[in-house]
Amino acid sequence: MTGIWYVVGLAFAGTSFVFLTIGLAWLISHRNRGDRHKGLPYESGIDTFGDTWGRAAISFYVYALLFVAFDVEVVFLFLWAIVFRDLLIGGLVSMGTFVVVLLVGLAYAWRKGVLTWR
Amino acid sequence: MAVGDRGTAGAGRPAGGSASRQATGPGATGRAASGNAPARKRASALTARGPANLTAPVVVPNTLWQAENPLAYDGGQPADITHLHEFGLTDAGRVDAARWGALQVIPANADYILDLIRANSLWPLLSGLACCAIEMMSAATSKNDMDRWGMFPFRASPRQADVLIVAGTLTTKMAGPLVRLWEQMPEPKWCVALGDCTVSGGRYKRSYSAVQGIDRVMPVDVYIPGCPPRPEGLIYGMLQLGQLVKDRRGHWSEREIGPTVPDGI
Amino acid sequence: MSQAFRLPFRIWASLTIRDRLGLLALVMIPGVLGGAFVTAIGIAVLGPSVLDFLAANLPLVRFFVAATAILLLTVPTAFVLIYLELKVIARMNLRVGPNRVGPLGAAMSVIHGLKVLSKEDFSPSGVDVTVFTLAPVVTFLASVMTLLVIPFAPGIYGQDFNIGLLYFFAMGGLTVLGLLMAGWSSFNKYSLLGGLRSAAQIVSYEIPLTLSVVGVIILTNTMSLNGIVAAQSGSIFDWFVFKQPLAALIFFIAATAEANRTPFDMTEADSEIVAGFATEYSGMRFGFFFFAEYVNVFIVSALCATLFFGGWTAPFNWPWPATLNGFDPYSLGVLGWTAIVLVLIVGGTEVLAPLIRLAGGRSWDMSSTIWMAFAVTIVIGLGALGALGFVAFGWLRGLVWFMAKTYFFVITFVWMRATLPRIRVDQLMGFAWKWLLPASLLNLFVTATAVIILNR
Amino acid sequence: MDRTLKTRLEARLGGHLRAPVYQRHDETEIRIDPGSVPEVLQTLHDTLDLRFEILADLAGVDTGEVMQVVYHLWSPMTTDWLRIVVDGISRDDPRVPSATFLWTGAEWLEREAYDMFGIVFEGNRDLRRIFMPPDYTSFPLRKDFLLPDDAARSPGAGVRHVEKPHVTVPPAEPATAIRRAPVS
Amino acid sequence: MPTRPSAPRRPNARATSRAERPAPEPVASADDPRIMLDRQLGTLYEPIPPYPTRTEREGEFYSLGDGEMFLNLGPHHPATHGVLRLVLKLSGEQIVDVDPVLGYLHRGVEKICENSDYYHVIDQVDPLEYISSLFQEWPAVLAFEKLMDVQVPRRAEYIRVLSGELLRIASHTLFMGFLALDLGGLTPILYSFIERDEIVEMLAALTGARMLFNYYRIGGVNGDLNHEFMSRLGDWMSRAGKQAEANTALINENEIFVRRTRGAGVLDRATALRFGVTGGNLRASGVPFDLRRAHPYSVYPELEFNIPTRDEGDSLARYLIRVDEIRESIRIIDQCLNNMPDGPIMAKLPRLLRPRPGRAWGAVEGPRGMQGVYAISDGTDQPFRFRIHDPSFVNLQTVPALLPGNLLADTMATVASLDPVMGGIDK
Repeated sequence: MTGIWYVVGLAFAGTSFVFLTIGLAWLISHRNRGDRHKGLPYESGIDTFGDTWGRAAISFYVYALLFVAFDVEVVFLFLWAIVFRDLLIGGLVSMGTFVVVLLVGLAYAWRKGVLTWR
Repeated sequence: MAVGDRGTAGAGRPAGGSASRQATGPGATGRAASGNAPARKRASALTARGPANLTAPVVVPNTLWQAENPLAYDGGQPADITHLHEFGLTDAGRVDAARWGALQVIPANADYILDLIRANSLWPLLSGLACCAIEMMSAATSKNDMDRWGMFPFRASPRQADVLIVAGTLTTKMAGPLVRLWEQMPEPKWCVALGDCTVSGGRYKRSYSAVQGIDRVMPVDVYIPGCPPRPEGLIYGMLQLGQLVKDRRGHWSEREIGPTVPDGI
Repeated sequence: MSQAFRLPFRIWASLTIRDRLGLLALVMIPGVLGGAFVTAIGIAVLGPSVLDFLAANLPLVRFFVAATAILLLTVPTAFVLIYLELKVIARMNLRVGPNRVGPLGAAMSVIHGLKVLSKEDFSPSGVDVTVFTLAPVVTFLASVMTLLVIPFAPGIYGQDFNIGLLYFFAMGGLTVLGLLMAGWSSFNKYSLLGGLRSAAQIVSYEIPLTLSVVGVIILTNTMSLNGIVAAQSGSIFDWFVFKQPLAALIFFIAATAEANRTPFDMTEADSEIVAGFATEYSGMRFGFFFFAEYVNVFIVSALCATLFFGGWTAPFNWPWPATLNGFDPYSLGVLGWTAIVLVLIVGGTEVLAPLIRLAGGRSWDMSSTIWMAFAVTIVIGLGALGALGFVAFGWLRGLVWFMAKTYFFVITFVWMRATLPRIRVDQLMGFAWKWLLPASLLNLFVTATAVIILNR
Repeated sequence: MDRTLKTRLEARLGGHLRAPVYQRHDETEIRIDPGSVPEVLQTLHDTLDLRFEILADLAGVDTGEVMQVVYHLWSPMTTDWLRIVVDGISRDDPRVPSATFLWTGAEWLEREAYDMFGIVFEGNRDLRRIFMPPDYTSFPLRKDFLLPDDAARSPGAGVRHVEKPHVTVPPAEPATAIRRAPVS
Repeated sequence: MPTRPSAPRRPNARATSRAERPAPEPVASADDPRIMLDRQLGTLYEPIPPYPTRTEREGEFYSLGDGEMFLNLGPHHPATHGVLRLVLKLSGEQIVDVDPVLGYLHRGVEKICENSDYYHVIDQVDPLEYISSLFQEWPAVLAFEKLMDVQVPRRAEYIRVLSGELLRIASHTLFMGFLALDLGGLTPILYSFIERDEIVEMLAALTGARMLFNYYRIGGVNGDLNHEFMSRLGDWMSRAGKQAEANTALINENEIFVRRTRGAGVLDRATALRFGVTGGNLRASGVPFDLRRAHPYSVYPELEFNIPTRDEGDSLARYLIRVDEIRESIRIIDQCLNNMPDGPIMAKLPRLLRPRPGRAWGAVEGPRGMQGVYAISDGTDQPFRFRIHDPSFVNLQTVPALLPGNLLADTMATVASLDPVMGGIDK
């Protein structure tokens, strides 16, 4: 399995490319001149109130949970699809059951109003 | 330079009737009282004011932005310096020695080339204050298209903008946020004063809440008079700004902090 | 920076320009000489063994070439796309668009990019600097590394994994990580909202995106993109857009959301959250977000073309027999080609110059006439060479068709951006979970049933 | 001008009028005391033959001696504008009952009147400065708030609020010291 | 913003020469301590503004619930028209409460008008309604004419109506563009600006100015119709209707646009009346209140046009009302051109106007609603009190009632559909 080494190598090359460019920009770009206002976070020119790194709303996390469930399913589906020619009707039935179970979960979440953005 | 439809139309009509009227009015005593030094006094509106309270002067604290770094801009100046070009005469704040850090040979030459590039890609900050903002948008739209010179992508965030086009009257309440926006733009940055109100106070010369020319709170590179200037005027001013950038190629350390007007304007 | 760290800078700044140059020369001249000497010795000693080593494992060499090409090609691609977007949107807005810098303003995007390169790269005080700096790297990598598996033409691809499609989605999924890092580390509420939005959106659209291609996998039995393209070779009706129309539609929509393009550009919705996750970014770190966006557009278009529109396969067989009937372009060798080119250029100039003089009359003096003839000759010669190569080399043919299909989709993205408003975030989510997901599952099982019934 | 409106008004709220109903052009003007504002407004709004549903404007006026609050109302039952002048509010402690119980839209108008004149509307639950900064302590539209003749040459021009100190009215010549509006 | 420790006072720049000036200490880099944000002093972690709440409503707004946060939109924000500042209290993306903060464009126009003579006032009120400034001059001249009993010639009235309706079309066209822009559409704003530029250029041929015309006069108008104006107007009128249809078709048929605006920011009839909303926003809620019919003030009784009304009261209705009003305005312009009378354009007036003491209220129907002016004269050449009533000031005040419960993205759809102009709001 040499493919992983290709990936790692390309990742390394890309990272170094980005950092080299940023370094070049650091060489030829301006240094800062200004005062404390420059470091303040931009919020339409007004001081920000409250902790930005506070707690975010729950609705974002619910989608993450749904994503985990269905992405795992997708991984199974990929492998199943490759060998689908070998296991024709049986594969369809078994995968159908698997997906239907997940869809019941989705329908439950839908019914519970999880899919309505809050 | 770019002359608007009626030039400085309606800029504060000096004295005339109002002066004579106020002379008859309490201005007589007002002039007598105007000399004494302002003493800060917080008088709530809800408390009943007797005549004794009324005689005491009510001085409003300066709610404008004040620079932490006195050498940066004119913030927190004593009142005798009212314009930044007076501040620019003093070479305080001119020196830019910290700009290049280690490499002072290479970037000085790099600037010589890069300023050609900067002059051709001036991204304005999408900030409209008042009337002139409409003309600013009109300058970016189909009829007269600023995009031709690469001035188009109006960035909404000051972190990615090059030019701050102050379009419209700057009031004392807005001055703080605007100066903070100017502060938050990364170097190199330029400021264009669009319209009479931002150049000199214009028709609000006599107002109690308008800043009399934005060069009292931030450096200005190009002034565009007119009330409001036509979009062509704005485009001409931006081209003059590009020329100004080219003229200063490689001389960033001498960049004047105060307002600077290119030659030929 | 501490004083001790700043001290050498102070000393350096106190020198005059001449002293600095002298100092630099004092350091550099021996360095250069010594380096050259060592290099010469090294080549003399290690040269043969190095060559043997390279010859021994060609895939390594091939990979290095591919990686370099990919990395170096992303930037021009982004520039071309940016210029395309500037100009096409301007035309759709009844504007002219950039036309001052370069011919038809073609250099505008390059100028913008260089300007961003030369801006001050400022990191605000509140941010988490490490994450703040790593975020654009991750985003850029996520888009660049997917280029590794895209078959541009027969024989022209970075690597051919047997799990290429899975690799593509895995790498593409990294984008959300980068955007989330950017939004979280910026210490800005707009950025935070933008990052969270991008997380929820990309995560939601990942599902229909991946589910829509399962039908294609069932039909081809492979996840290697080359295999998928090969399965579509033949006539235009072998393209999967005709066998899987629903999948193609779902994939296009979900891909638009994956690339954060209008009408799904919730992450940098400038009328709601000022610049989204990139609000606090300036200078080159912002520039890499900029690049990554457009490289993403290119990649998504390329994958649309690859999966559903036959990749580099020609839509129809060449109408006339396209053979050089036995002429092998390699037989001439370098010298032969050079000779031919020189003869053609000189001859073409000689032939064209009098014609241009006749056509132009007095207005052409001799030198400009000759230059004009030379230029025209070059253009004609390049065209002829291109045609020759198109006929002779399969990879060139494939590249041309692939790029044509890809840029068709790029133009489509730009068109959508100029036309459509932005949809609301709850509508976005509802669309993903209530419509696209069931539709993709339906498509999947219909395909499976069809495969069983037709039994092929 | 609508004569019948005059009779209707006098019939409905005769007790509250502190001056005869005054009509000019297409305007009908009544003058009331601050105390009777809620009652009058309620009557005008609810009575079937008046039905002044739309609050056109709410303005403060500083006549130099007293403060006024002026309402302009529109009704489908008449062709006139109705102007209600709430007269005789003391300049030292101006207080008027709020109209927000009837028109929610009066809230900001009253905030503006408070910001410009310092008139306190009792019952307005959001009586803040609306235009000037929160720490501003003066009331620009009062008659003893003088504009400098040239702001550029006045002390502290531009960068801080341009103001002259408040002054008292010398009791000697009240007629000329502050121009008196042609009221009463 | 909270006051910061003031900078050290440098010696007077004029008094001392450059030689004895202290050498400047430039800031070196972003991590310079002078730029570093000291978390103790900064207001960064303060959940609410540092000063004590002044009113009941403010205290109720500046109290954070669980998982809620404040978000500033504006004064510098691409989607708040001008310098409006909306402080949103968000939980996630859902708006809990809104507190609009005004005054970032307060220019003290009323005070300046009270210190300038009657001719100058007309110029001073121009920049308030800076998208359609003629409608800010109109009530002023109406009130002044009432003050000094001037009879305006009919030709002048017709010219006023003609130019006013032209400007109303320009304003409504811009409104469509801005609404589409705030919803994320790039193109409609440019088409709107094409139309607006044509109208404004033709008005510039008439009045001499492109934006702040100073065209109406007490007792008439400044200049008579000229050839360039008429020719431009003819060219434009020949395809105005078609062009308007084309521009609106770009948005009307757009599914995304309709889905985003339908049901967003519903303003029912009772609420609208209680808030004193006027103009198209009120007519979109089902109240046919249009001063051109409700309180006729110019030659409008002689012209025939309809008052379009809708019952939904949401952003889409407010948008469609503007579309219909454009058609009506084109009808009015057509009638004006047909029966434009001949005669003088100005009444005879003295150079120095000293109306006898009195009070007058003039109101016209602007593109955004009722533009009113309350003027008090005391016999001098300057108005004793000059009160400007702006419709967008009243319309904007419905935002705290419309927004809560909606998403952040609905803020733009609602605020833009109310069509505020900050110049008029902040005076």
